[in-house]
Amino acid sequence: MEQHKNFMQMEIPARSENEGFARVVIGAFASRLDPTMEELADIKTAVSEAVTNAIVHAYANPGGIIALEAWAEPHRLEVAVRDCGRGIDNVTQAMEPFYTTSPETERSGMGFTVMQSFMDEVEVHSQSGHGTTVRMVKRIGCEE
Amino acid sequence: MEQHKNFMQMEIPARSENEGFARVVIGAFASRLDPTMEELADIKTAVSEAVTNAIVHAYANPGGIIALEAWAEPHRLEVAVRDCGRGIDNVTQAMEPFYTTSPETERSGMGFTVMQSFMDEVEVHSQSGHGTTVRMVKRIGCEE
Amino acid sequence: MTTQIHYAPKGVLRVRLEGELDHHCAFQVRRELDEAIDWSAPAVLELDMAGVTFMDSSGIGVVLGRYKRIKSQGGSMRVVNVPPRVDQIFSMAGLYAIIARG
Amino acid sequence: MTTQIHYAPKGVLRVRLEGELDHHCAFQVRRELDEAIDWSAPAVLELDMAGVTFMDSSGIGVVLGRYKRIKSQGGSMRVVNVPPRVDQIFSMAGLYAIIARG
Ligand SMILES: Nc1ncnc2c1ncn2[C@@H]1O[C@H](COP(=O)(O)OP(=O)(O)O)[C@@H](O)[C@H]1O
Ligand SMILES: Nc1ncnc2c1ncn2[C@@H]1O[C@H](COP(=O)(O)OP(=O)(O)O)[C@@H](O)[C@H]1O
Repeated sequence: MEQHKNFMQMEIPARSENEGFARVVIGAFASRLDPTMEELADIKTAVSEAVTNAIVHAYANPGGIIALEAWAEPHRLEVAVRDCGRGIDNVTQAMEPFYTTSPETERSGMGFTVMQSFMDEVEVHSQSGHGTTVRMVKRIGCEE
Repeated sequence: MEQHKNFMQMEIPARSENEGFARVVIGAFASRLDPTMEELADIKTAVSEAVTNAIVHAYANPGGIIALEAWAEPHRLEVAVRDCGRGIDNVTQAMEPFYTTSPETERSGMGFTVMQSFMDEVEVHSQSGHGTTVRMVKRIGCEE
Repeated sequence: MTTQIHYAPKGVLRVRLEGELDHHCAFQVRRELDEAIDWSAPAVLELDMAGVTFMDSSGIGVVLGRYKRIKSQGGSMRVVNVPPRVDQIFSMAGLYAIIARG
Repeated sequence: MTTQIHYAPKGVLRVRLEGELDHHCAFQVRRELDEAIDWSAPAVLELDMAGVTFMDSSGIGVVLGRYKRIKSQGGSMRVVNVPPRVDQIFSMAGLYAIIARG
């Protein structure tokens, strides 16, 4: 475990009622880096997308778990959202704007696009049948 | 893991800057039970005491971890605060009002007393050298 | 998230959304809007977004879905009072190519 | 937590505390109060708690510690505008047996 950075790691059930909870948690954690309102909203939105994806796409059955991890160091927040669900066969395709496997439930296919436009780095690791990790970095209080 | 109740489990470093964070997290988690302002403040205060104890008393060296776990079911919140620190030799004595081993840092010895008066159940399990678990229950929205 | 529904004259269905529009509440918002659309068969559906304090891409699906429904009935749709962050996400999705911004 | 310090006439040191008084900020509050006490050697230390939005038992230690310090200098202490929840914790600790409530 990291000793120099401050961090948190949390596990919650993959249930839609936890989307708002995950936003509050990451918002409270990020606030120690003194982000602007805009930066805070960027982080909450990106985390909401990744957590929602784990809830919507990862698990066929109820009872699945989502891990939310975050590390804070000066001017930099790193977040990881992990699930142990079905995984993504083709990550490149999944990350294309408007690509979705759930049009029938009105998913727009814009989740990854939103994450990418609000965060400085987005990395997706996924293994079919074993789960998905979305790792994101946001630089805070840095001039562009 | 529990599937019927909603739960969360979180790990954070035993650092005082996380006291406020732990309060926000438990407050956001508890809010789904629709507590009164008073009940919410009771929960936050009790959790603040238990988390502060783990920060102040449990670890001789930096790098220790605190686990905060919570389970929600209708009208009932259960919280556990766990550390893997030095443990408490005599729990009965530790829970007495005004008993403290840290008077020099202005601890009042009232932490457990506050937890007991704000929560419906408080249980302390501790093993010398292995750590401490404080398990608390708050009934929510029930007439006294 | 709450929805305030006003049936205005001349077939305008005005709906004011308030709160956080995420996947969790999308189902409910969708149901309430679809009921109102089916019941009143409006010429125009106007979504007032002024009170939306948070929205992620789930909101795109909600808006596009209602657009399709009302278009299939021969109506049209517009969004008004769109807060900057919501606007950013709508723009990203190219929504204004098909839905008017009031 | 912020502390606003006013040196009033007749040796009254008035301090207004604002925010959350927990173990994390107790160190800083203690240091600021002790500096003001040592510098002004007041006859009375008055803590205005109106702005305290959260307090746990760490606050008891802060108040008792300042009481001891000012008493050793021959001064006295009172707390004013104590919010109900803070009051509950002070009462639990029997604080009002030794510190006046204004
Ligand atoms: N955690 C996940 N587990 C499994 N599949 C996922 C996960 N996240 C995303 N996907 C896949 O990637 C696709 C694109 O995701 P995204 O861009 O967020 O759009 P949307 O969620 O609207 O479908 C999803 O439709 C799904 O097939
Ligand atoms: N997590 C813990 N690990 C080790 N010792 C603890 C822990 N929590 C409490 N204690 C012991 O119990 C005593 C009483 O705790 P408490 O009533 O909260 O008062 P205080 O924290 O003000 O000392 C502490 O002084 C300490 O010796």
